[in-house]
Amino acid sequence: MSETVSDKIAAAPAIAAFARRDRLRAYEALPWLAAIAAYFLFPTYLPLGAQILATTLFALSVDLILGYAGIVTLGHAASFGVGAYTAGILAVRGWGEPVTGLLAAAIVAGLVGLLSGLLILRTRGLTLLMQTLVIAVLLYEAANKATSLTGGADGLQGMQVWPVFGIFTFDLFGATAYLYALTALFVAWLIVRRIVYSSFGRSLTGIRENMLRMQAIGAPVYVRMVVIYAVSAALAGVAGAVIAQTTQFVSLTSLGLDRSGTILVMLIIGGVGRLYGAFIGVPLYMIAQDQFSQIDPVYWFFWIGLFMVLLVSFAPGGVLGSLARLTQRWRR
Amino acid sequence: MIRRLSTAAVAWSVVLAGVSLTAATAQTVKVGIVNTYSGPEAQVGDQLDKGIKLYFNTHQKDLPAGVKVELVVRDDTGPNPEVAKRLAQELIVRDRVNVLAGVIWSPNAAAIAPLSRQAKTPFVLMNAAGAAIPRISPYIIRTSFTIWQQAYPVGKWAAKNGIKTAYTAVSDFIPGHDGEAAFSKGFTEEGGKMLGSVRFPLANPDFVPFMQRVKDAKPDAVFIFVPGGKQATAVMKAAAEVGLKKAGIKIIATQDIVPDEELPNIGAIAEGVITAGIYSTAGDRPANKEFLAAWKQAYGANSTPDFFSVGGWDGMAAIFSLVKAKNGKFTGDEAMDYLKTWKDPNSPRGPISIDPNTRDIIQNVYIRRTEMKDGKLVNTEFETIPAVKDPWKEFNPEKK
Amino acid sequence: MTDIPAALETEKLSLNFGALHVANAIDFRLDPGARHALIGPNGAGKTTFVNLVAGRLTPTSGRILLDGLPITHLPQDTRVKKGLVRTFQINALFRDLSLLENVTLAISERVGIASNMWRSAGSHRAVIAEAYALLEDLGLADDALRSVRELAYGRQRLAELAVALALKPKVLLLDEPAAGVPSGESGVIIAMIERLPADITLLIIEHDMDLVFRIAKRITVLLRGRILVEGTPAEISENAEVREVYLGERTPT
Amino acid sequence: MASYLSAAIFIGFHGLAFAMVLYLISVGLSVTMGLMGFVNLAHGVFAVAGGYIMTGLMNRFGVPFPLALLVAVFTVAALSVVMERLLYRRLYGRDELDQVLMTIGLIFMSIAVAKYLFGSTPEAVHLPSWLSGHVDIGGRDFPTYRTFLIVCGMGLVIALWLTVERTRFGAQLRASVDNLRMAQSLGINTGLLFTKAFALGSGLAALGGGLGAEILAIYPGYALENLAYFLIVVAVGGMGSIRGPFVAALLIGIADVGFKYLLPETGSFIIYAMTMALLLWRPQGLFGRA
Repeated sequence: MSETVSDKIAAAPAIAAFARRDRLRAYEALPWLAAIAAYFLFPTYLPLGAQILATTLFALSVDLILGYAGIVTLGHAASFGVGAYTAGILAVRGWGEPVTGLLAAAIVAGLVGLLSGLLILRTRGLTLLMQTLVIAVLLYEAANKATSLTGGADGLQGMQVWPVFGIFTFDLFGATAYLYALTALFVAWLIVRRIVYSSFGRSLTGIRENMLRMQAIGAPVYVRMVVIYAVSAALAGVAGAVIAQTTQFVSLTSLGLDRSGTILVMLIIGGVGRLYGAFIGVPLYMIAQDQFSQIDPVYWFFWIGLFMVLLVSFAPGGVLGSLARLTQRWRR
Repeated sequence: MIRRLSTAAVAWSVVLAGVSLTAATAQTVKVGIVNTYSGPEAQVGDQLDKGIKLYFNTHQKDLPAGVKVELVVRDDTGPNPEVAKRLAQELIVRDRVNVLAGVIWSPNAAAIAPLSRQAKTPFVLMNAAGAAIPRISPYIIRTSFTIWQQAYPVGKWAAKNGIKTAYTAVSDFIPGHDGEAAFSKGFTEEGGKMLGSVRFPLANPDFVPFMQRVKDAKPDAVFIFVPGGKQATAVMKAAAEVGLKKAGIKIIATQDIVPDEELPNIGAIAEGVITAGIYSTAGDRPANKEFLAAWKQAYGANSTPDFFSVGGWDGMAAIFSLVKAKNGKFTGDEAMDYLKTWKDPNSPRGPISIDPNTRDIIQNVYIRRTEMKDGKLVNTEFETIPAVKDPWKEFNPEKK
Repeated sequence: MTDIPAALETEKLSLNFGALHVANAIDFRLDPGARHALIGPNGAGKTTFVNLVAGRLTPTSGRILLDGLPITHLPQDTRVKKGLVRTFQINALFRDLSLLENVTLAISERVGIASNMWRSAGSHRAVIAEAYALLEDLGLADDALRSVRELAYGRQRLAELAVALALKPKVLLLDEPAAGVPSGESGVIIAMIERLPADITLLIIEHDMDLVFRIAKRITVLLRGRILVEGTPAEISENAEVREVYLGERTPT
Repeated sequence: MASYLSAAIFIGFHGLAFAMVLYLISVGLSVTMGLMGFVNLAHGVFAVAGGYIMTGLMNRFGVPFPLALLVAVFTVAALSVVMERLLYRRLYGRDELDQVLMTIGLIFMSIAVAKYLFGSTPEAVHLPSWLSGHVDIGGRDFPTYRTFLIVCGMGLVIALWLTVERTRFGAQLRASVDNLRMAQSLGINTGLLFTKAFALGSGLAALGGGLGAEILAIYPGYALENLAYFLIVVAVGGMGSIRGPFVAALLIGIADVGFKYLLPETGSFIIYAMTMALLLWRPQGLFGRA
């Protein structure tokens, strides 16, 4: 068999169908239309909106390793927090230019991700879960102790973030923050989508499905996982930096176990490994939290907890998983 | 493209929301409360909330006819500045509140402060005690206290009352650092000698190792600062475990370590502790008796207010006083002109006033001893230092 | 004969777990283009041997040579790149992915595009077409877009073979290629193996004696981690020792 | 020299006390993770429930301490059986992610329920007089309660190990942790075994929560805030192991007290760094199987 293939085979419909999997579909415009519509419909909800968008970016970064490479992490706040502190410390120390701040956050968080990935990705399953957790706790303690750099338990105060491109000041209404976060999310989505549909992305799916076989077909599984872990860490770092810059504050909670846990919850609610789970789960969770805690600030935890238990028991796969099941049933 | 979109949208939302930013046009005055209702530290938020609601419910009838005060309550879930800042932002932009208030945590307050400046919204700090916070925005007044206000005088008191050597043990965050610095300064100024200090993490389950260090150093007294709530109880238990009292080491602290409502939980170790505080339920003042009676009626005989509650109560008193004086209509600047000189000679904690220069509170600081009275532990005030200004601001004048 | 380097050779290959010798000083040689079978009772260490050679397990001592070059300490993926490919006794496919995808993944690794993060997988037309051609060759083209989990077991065994062939192996280790397939269907698989190009060196681990005797030119018998005997099918079937410990034991259970 | 000795005794004593609490709570988690392969992040809920039931009985109904503790343990064990049958069982063998999601959900619910029933203040533990104060052992003062805690803890550990080594239940448990499929083929009713092991683990957690209420205060956020501690004990000890978590709890308890006492400025950093190093050296934990 040679690389040149007969025309008959090249024209097989199966090949065409297979090759066109990555084409843009109409529904993929929905999240962006919704985000732009929300900007005009709810001008007084933009601060929340900006945080939702940045958190969606964070969830997207988790989906990349969890949904595609099958790495279960309870410590992705480590990357988020490193990014947040990078952007924050730059802005405190006199460099408040936001876009370069994002890049710096991506680089630093990516490097930390790369190093920790090199250390921990030899193992799988529960042990890996524990190691991700411990790395996050370790960074949390380090930030807690490095008071002169991070402000410790008081948080990093005195960030001076300059206007975006020297023009758009971060305003009280959160309009700039919203559009800034939306742009960051959009760029990240382009990158993630690209990666997911690339040969590399397909090989990640292979790793998730069957790591053993992936090794047997000659894939350097460890290297692939380290690479995607670093990329995901860089994106999470950008998410952290966006939140840091738009709220002009970084606190220890950005590295906390809470954040690692809730981002998982949001993503799983939306649906894992489907690229759009983050876009559904995060807004759902955060809007519900916002509304519930206005009605009943104290017992929000009860209802979200109950929802999670019911979801697992009756609708595994999250919203998108359930939708997929419904449409399948419909077609039959 | 994006630029035009953004500018247009900002302009448009200003039109929508802007008017109410500068003036309270309606007769309803909206007060946005940022407080902690969930998370591990919710109990202190609960105490503050009860103080706020108690004043609100008992004084609504005193408002001028046609004027209403509405509370808009938000949960910041703990020391969580991003959330607190967003909530404050939403309160200003979405709910168009006329006054911001509440806030347990200094980091949260520091995150909100720039917004109050930007939006010219008065911000009544009801608890957060970080000394420098009022300087971030000219629209802040504080009705609680600062750590310096208590730790510095109690340091002086200790040195004057036979304590020669001391040690400090504080939580590793700004208020803790404030306490350490203030106590040491007061204590050494009066000739006392510091033997050392230890700082422990803000969230810490067991304090025994730290208390043992204190015990090893054998000082006459130890100054302790931890945020009120479960940390206070834990640190006192640890002091009992290692036997500080038996070793003859006196415990000196700010009020945070012996909140009135926690005293039964802390138990016998609390007896003999000397604290500087701004409020004790044992305070023998008519206004306090009235306050206590109202409290017990509203929340039951087993519920006890503490200094968190009083901060909320007095903060609401300031806001109500403003609303009455302006008949429910005021701009941010008008409000600040009024609040800056606000005073109440009859607060449950004694006479209080706002220092027009620093917008911080001036109040009596009481030296109290925790003791058994009628089978219950109480904080008995036995010495009063009248009209204390925040010493930190005296030592660190604002550079203009 | 021995001056031609062996396609695959092991020297004193051993693996111990404490006192347990799962591979005991195995000296094994596979000539280029060989059709060689490895047989032995359950627990003889056949799959362990495959795992050692393929690089899933690291030997306690001994050497492995591919084309005369040592590969003992190379990671698994490098061995695959050098043409040493294996299949699995229990299907190890990407069950939720389509058949075409399964094969495409393997080809992508072989031609080295799998580390490309930017170019769309679908734009590598030649790779997809090659995968499809392979499936067509194996009579699997109709199921190309079905997920593996939907296929009948026999078809899955063929797919297992397809994924291995996609890697263009020089040395192919087949771990019980017909395991679990109803005897009526195993013919297709045997036919497939017989049709493999002669330049592929083949080592088959098998229980099914029909298959072994039809395909293998040489047979090695493994017992308790060591080689009992090696020879032509005729020699093996007449070997008294083998009949006793192996063939005798293989009464239907 | 004398001061070094005092320091060593201090660290050993308080480290041991902390270790007992950690072990009692975590050993059940180790079994759930090793035997059932279930990531039960909500394990701390059983501990805090035990603490609440105990303090509630003592403070509201004046039930004496030992009785309150016993009632707490058996109530929690019984409750855990109900939860195992209703909720956990559905998820055996399912994706780790589903288990994580459900158990985080349970933690969230426990926080709200605890706050609703008991308020957000930590529960006070009013110890009987025979347990407060100090005892003199060899010319040194030790807090009575922690001494009691250590003695009790040791007794329980021995009882637990005897149960696992000597009883039929223990043998089945060990066989199943070792090789579940083999155990099933040997005719062990693993469903029933899971339930029993789960109840035992939860009961022990409740015991740890109740006994340890003086060290790890009982309040709504308990199950979440202390989760990292419990998980680390299991990870360091080795999942599925009964003894591993004991060694791990000892290491962590003593190191925690020691570093806080000797090097307070480093906080918990060194503990976590040690944990990380250990997990890199032995990913399966000290006593876990490779």
